[in-house]
Amino acid sequence: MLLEISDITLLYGRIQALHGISLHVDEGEIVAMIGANGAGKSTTMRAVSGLRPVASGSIKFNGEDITRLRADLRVVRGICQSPEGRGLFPGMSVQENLDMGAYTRRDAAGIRTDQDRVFELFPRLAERRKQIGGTLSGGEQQMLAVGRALMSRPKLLLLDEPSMGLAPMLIQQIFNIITEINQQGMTILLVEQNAQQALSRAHRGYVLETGRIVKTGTGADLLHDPVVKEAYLGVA
Amino acid sequence: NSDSGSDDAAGGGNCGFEIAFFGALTGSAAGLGVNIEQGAELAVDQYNTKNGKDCVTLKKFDSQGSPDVAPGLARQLVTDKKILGIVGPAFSGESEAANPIFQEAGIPLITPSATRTSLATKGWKVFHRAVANDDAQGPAAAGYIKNSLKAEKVFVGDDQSAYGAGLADIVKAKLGGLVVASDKTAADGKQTDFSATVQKVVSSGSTAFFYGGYYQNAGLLRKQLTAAGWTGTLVAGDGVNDPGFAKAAGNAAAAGSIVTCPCAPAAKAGGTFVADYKAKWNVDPGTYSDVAFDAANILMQGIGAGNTTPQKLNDYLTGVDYAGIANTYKFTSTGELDPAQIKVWAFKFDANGTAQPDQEAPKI
Amino acid sequence: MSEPVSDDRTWDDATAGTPVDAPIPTSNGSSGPDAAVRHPHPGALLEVDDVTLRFGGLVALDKVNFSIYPGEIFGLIGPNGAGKTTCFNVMTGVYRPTSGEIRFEGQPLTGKKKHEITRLGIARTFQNIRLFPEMTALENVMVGADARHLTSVPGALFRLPRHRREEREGREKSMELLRTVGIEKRAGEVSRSLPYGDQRRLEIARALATDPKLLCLDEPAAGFNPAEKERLLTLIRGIRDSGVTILLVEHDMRLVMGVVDRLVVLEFGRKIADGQPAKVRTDPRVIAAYLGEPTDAA
Amino acid sequence: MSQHRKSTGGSGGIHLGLDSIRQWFQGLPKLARWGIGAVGVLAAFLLPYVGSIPLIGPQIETQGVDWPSALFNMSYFVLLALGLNVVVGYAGLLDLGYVGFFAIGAYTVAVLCSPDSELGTMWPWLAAVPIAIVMTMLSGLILGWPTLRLRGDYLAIVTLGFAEIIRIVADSSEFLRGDRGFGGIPHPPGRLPDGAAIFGVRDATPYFWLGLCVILLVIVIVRNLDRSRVGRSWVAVREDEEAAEIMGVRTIKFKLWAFATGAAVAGLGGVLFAGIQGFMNSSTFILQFSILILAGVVMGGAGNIAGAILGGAIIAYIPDRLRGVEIAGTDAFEYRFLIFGLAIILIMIFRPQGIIPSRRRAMEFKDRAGEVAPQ
Amino acid sequence: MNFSDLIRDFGPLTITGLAQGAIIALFALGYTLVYGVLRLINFAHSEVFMVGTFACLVVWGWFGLDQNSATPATGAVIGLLVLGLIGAMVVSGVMALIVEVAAYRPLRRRNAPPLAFLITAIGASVVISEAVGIKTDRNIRGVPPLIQPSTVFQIGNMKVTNLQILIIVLALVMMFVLDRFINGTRLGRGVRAVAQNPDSAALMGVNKTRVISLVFLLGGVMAGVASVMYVLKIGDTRYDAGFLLGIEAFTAAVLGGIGNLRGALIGGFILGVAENYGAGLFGTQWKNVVAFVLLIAILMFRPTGLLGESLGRARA
Ligand SMILES: Nc1ncnc2c1ncn2[C@@H]1O[C@H](COP(=O)(O)OP(=O)(O)OP(=O)(O)O)[C@@H](O)[C@H]1O
Ligand SMILES: Nc1ncnc2c1ncn2[C@@H]1O[C@H](COP(=O)(O)OP(=O)(O)OP(=O)(O)O)[C@@H](O)[C@H]1O
Ligand SMILES: CC(C)C[C@H](N)C(=O)O
Ligand SMILES: [Mg+2]
Ligand SMILES: [Mg+2]
Repeated sequence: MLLEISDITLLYGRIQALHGISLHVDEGEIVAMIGANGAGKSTTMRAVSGLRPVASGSIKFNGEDITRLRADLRVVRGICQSPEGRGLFPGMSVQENLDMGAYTRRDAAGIRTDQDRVFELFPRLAERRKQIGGTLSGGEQQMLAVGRALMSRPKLLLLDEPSMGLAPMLIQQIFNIITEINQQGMTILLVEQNAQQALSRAHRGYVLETGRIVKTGTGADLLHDPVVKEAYLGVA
Repeated sequence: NSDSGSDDAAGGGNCGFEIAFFGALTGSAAGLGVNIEQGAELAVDQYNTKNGKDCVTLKKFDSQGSPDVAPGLARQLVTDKKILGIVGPAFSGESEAANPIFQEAGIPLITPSATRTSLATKGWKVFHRAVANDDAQGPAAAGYIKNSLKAEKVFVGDDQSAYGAGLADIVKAKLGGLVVASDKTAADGKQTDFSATVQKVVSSGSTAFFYGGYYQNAGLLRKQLTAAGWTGTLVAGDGVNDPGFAKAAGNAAAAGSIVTCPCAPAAKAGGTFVADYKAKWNVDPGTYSDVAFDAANILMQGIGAGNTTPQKLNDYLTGVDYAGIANTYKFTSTGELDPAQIKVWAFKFDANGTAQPDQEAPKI
Repeated sequence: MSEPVSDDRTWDDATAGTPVDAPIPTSNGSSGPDAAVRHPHPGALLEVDDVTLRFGGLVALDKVNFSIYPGEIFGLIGPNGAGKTTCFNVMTGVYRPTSGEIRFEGQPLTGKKKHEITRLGIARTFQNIRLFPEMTALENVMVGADARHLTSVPGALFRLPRHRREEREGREKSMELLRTVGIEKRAGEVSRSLPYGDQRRLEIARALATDPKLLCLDEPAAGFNPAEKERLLTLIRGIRDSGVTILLVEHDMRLVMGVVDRLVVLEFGRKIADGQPAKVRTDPRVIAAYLGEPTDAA
Repeated sequence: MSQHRKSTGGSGGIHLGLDSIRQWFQGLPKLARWGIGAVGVLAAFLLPYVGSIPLIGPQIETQGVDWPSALFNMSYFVLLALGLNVVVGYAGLLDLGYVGFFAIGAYTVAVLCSPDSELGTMWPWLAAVPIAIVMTMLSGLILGWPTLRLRGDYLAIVTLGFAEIIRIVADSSEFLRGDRGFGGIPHPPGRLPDGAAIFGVRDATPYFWLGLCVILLVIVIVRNLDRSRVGRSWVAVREDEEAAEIMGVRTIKFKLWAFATGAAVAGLGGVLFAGIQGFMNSSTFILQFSILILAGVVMGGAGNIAGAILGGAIIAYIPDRLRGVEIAGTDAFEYRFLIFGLAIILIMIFRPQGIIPSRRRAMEFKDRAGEVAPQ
Repeated sequence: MNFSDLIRDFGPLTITGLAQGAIIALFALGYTLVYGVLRLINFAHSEVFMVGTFACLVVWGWFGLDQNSATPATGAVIGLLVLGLIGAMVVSGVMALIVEVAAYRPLRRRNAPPLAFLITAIGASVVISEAVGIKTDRNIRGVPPLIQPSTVFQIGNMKVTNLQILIIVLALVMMFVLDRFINGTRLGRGVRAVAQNPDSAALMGVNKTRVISLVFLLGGVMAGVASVMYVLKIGDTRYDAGFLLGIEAFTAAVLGGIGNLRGALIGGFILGVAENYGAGLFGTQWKNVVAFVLLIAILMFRPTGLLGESLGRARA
């Protein structure tokens, strides 16, 4: 097991956002989390990446207990998140934002290749290398956020709604990329509103509701689950 | 109501009363206030050795030299019914703010240092000044520059304080055409870089620089002037007559600077004052330490003579004729020092950073 | 710090794409009879007339033309970076067009302040949510409602009856709007702590509170799951039925095609197609530039 | 490792105490709240006599400074804190030069009323009051106008500069008499039945009461503004100026109102100050004064009236209370700033939102990372 | 107004202004660095500078030097200067770190609002300056005459002294090194990342705590250098020496565009020179008025300073 979350709870002030979430991600998997607005998906991601401290429970990564580890050290261990709201460095150029993705890496050659690949995936970014991140269009920013996360070559990639704000053609493309990098060996924990796409590409999935996991199964199972269909796939 | 020497002041059995010191003990010009307080405190100590422990207590009111702190402090002072008289307020600004309150409460005060001329014109019955005012000091400084230094080009600067600017204006008026240029600095503690003023002094070609202000700015100015290669003489008033000047300027730069003071040299003070002061405080007496010593003694002598209400003490002061260590004190009807008693001296800083008496200014 | 640095928010070329509050003298707020002459689309609520906007060398909008008529739901789509949000920014006074003009009810918007434009009747939401994070949901909406209030500082100071009435009405109206978008339960929470989806709903409520004639929605469905999108669709229709014209930017084709009456497609700042959904979705240029394979992308 | 600590603003013992009192208070029926308020006001008016309460009274009273004078000091600091709170707490405009307005109020009175003034008008104090308020409001607008485009800390330095300019002008101009100052400024009018002036020289109590009345008036004004669209607009501008404008808020107008309101209150403070002091000169209006008041506002809890009152009172009270107290043989007064500085740090560490936090967590000058083109 | 004086003294006022400006610029860096990352006006930075001025005095005191000593031999002077610099840099740097750890870090842990930081900054500033004030009896302390100013070259009536050259060159060198560090290194990029989005920076593996400490340290070290140059130029120091110059330094930082290192340099020089011209033209008492009027005028046309912000905010 690459990532193992056991029974975590999390508070925002007095509000409890997670009520005992347990889930795990195996090496080489794509695991999807779906759920309505406010279910706690992003919160779970923040707990894993270390942006918010958990109140109880534990998080293990690669066998190591990282529950109390600082966020930046988790990056060194190989966890990288593309956060909700993109979290770009608005005053840095596209190029510099990508460089930040590779902050913990020292292999200049590897960084170059990865960067070329990102530019290949998102030619728009290549055109706008010098443009300041904050002035990009919404979709362009999304591309940059995903590209930046890829630059750190993590063991575990956390993607929080990577398709948000992207044009239809790119949505297709971004899911293809997810599958592709997964096949090259990257483990992925994915939060998506586009449940259809997410579940069909995920090995397994979890359904969250008000801070709890209410259902789990393989991607295909969930895709055909009538409750899931009704609530999240919008099949009328 | 007159008395003679200081040392054998008539000791009475009137103990249990208090006199107050009112002035800056902290703040940027604290050095001047501390000199005064220490002089007064020495007097009280000596009085008490003679008349019994704790006979008269000295209450200290630290105004920080600031007119906005002064009223609250003054009101506190007047609530203390045991206080019969005040040494202070030390500076002119705080005097303006606090004296109306003392006036209303009827508590007599002797200021050993507040030299602003207008203080005597406000109709305060309780006001007494144990030194000459700026009208005496300014001409003396100008006279020194003209006659002793024989300077032909003079630069005049001041720190815009009521005291400094007022003094500088008098000097300017007296020097007339000799003044080739002038400048104003910020107040003490508000400026450290004087390069622009220094440049003006250097460019003006003057050989004397009169500065109206206090010792810290004057010290910094002198140091920076020397560093810029200016070799003229700095002349200043009583606000610079303090070892702090040489501390700021460095002895080498300070040497040769002239300060005037409406006071006699403390070293010329009678009796054992200088030695006693040094013994108690471990420093030489500073500007007005001797006057404050006398002022405290005048008040205590009055108390000793049975003037145990502020009202009586005030009446006593009206007619007092007291020969102190620094001067002989008689007050005019406005509370000014009797003109016959006015002395203004010029002092010169030596290579050890001490102000040595240079000459007494001729009476005007 | 290696590149040249210029003003807040704009590229070096100070003459172009300047935010309106930059110190460039307003040219001529041309209106009057002239405006009436240049009104080739009688009855249109909003006319975008040959609008061009440059950011330095980049042409973000290139002679864009379209008109929106009262009562319709009008779509604006196009690939990422096509200029849709920029178009909103020009309409709401954030940028001044390099050339061209936008007219609202026949009145040119050039030189109008942002809040004046709002008072004329254009409201918008933001793609990258811009709520007042420390205000409660209700207060956020009330700020919008205040745009229609007549009393001001003196009224508040002396608590005049009219002021109190307006306050009360504003509060009621705002609660009502929260109910309409479905987040009345969170009225008292600070907006920062709402989940993403609810923040989007709140954005809509706040915009509606300004009593707009034209409501511009910038990707309102981003971050919604299909079921939620369905509800949003109903909401949008409901708003239209209440008499508000809607300009919708959205990448979810099922939503767009299901709700809009007409739409315009932008690519690289240029209009490449317009018309009814059925016609646009089969336009080969649109498919090539935007939709990809002619299937339902959702 | 900040993330792993409790990062919710903390809720230690004291906090819970204060917060629950507050909750309890807000839960009371309106009538009861009014009642408690009235009792509180009455108690405030009786403060000059607090010394006669056995045991605790003398502890509260200041020792080195006349107690009614200390109370009066507190009252004008509270007034200033209330005014600055409008500018900083509500509108989020960081003003480091607030003393400038205080100075303008005080100088207007001095110039119009003092016999030292070149004008020679020698008006009575009361006649100068409205002029002083108008002057300060105008100066608020004059400062506000060029600085409207500035944000956060740029505004801070400009306001600081503004106050310094005022101080230096006062210092250096003949007309404002610099350090020589204005003496003989008349006191507020009024005579007791026995013919003695109500506002005399020796007793500061009537001034304190006057200060309290002004404070009550200002509270009503500020509260009315805050709980209306004006207050909402201020907060909206504070949180996201551009979004606020796009939502129809006339940002310029409301920022100017914030400045003008704050300035007028400070002007009132200056008017009172001049009225009690009788003498004033340029040395009062130093930068540290502005900073002190800002510290009071934030310590008390920016963006809320009770906080501003408490903060303003504290900053005036602590140094006065330390006067005349001996610590290990030295007068604690010498250490007053040291103690004060430590107190500031500790209070802020334990109550980062201020002693009485604002209902809305103040986010002024927050990271404006999103400040590019709205998307 | 006195145009003839200004014209006569134009050269000398320029060079003394540049020297003063160099000191202000180095001092301003600390404000800019911290502001750039934390959006915090680090009021206590003036005290970081002030302890530096005392630190070098203490170091020189170890060698038996005080202000009344004779000027040592040239070789010794260089050694003493270096030691004094090191002493001041270490002490100022450490003081800056202490301020960050004791006053700001606890607030960060509690997610305090920005104003709270401003106020603890003020508190820290008061505590440090008062502690030093009490320790030194609030007396002014003179500096050993390490460098006797002597004219190196002269253009017209503008005499350029060895001390002025030293100050200006040293400032430029320090600026250059710092600029290369912040803009050219990985850690420097980390600093900018934390400045723009602390959460995201953590997600990229940037150790925020270390970056913040580093920023305070760097600012402190620069202030240390500035403090040595200051005492050499002014000849004295005092417990409140930082406060006055601090305001000028902060003004310079804003003038150039706060958060922008080069802005601090330009702001410092402009301010130093403009103040001197103003003093020449209107009288020394007006020099700060000139500075502030200039600042306001510039901000009206460039609301984010001459060079705009850079470390932190978007530039586009
Ligand atoms: N900063 C915060 N402060 C307080 N409460 C928060 C905060 N962020 C999230 N919450 C609350 O935590 C709960 C979970 O929110 P979260 O953002 O994890 O939902 P989500 O599943 O990601 O929703 P969405 O699909 O809208 O992104 C919600 O009830 C939300 O209101
Ligand atoms: N201030 C600016 N400076 C420079 N370029 C800008 C600026 N604002 C926008 N752009 C560029 O203009 C183009 C249009 O941007 P816009 O935000 O309008 O796109 P959009 O159609 O809304 O795209 P999306 O669907 O991704 O949100 C983009 O390529 C963007 O990078
Ligand atoms: C102590 C003195 C220098 C005071 C000064 N003579 C004054 O009037 O303020
Ligand atoms: Mg989410
Ligand atoms: Mg967009």
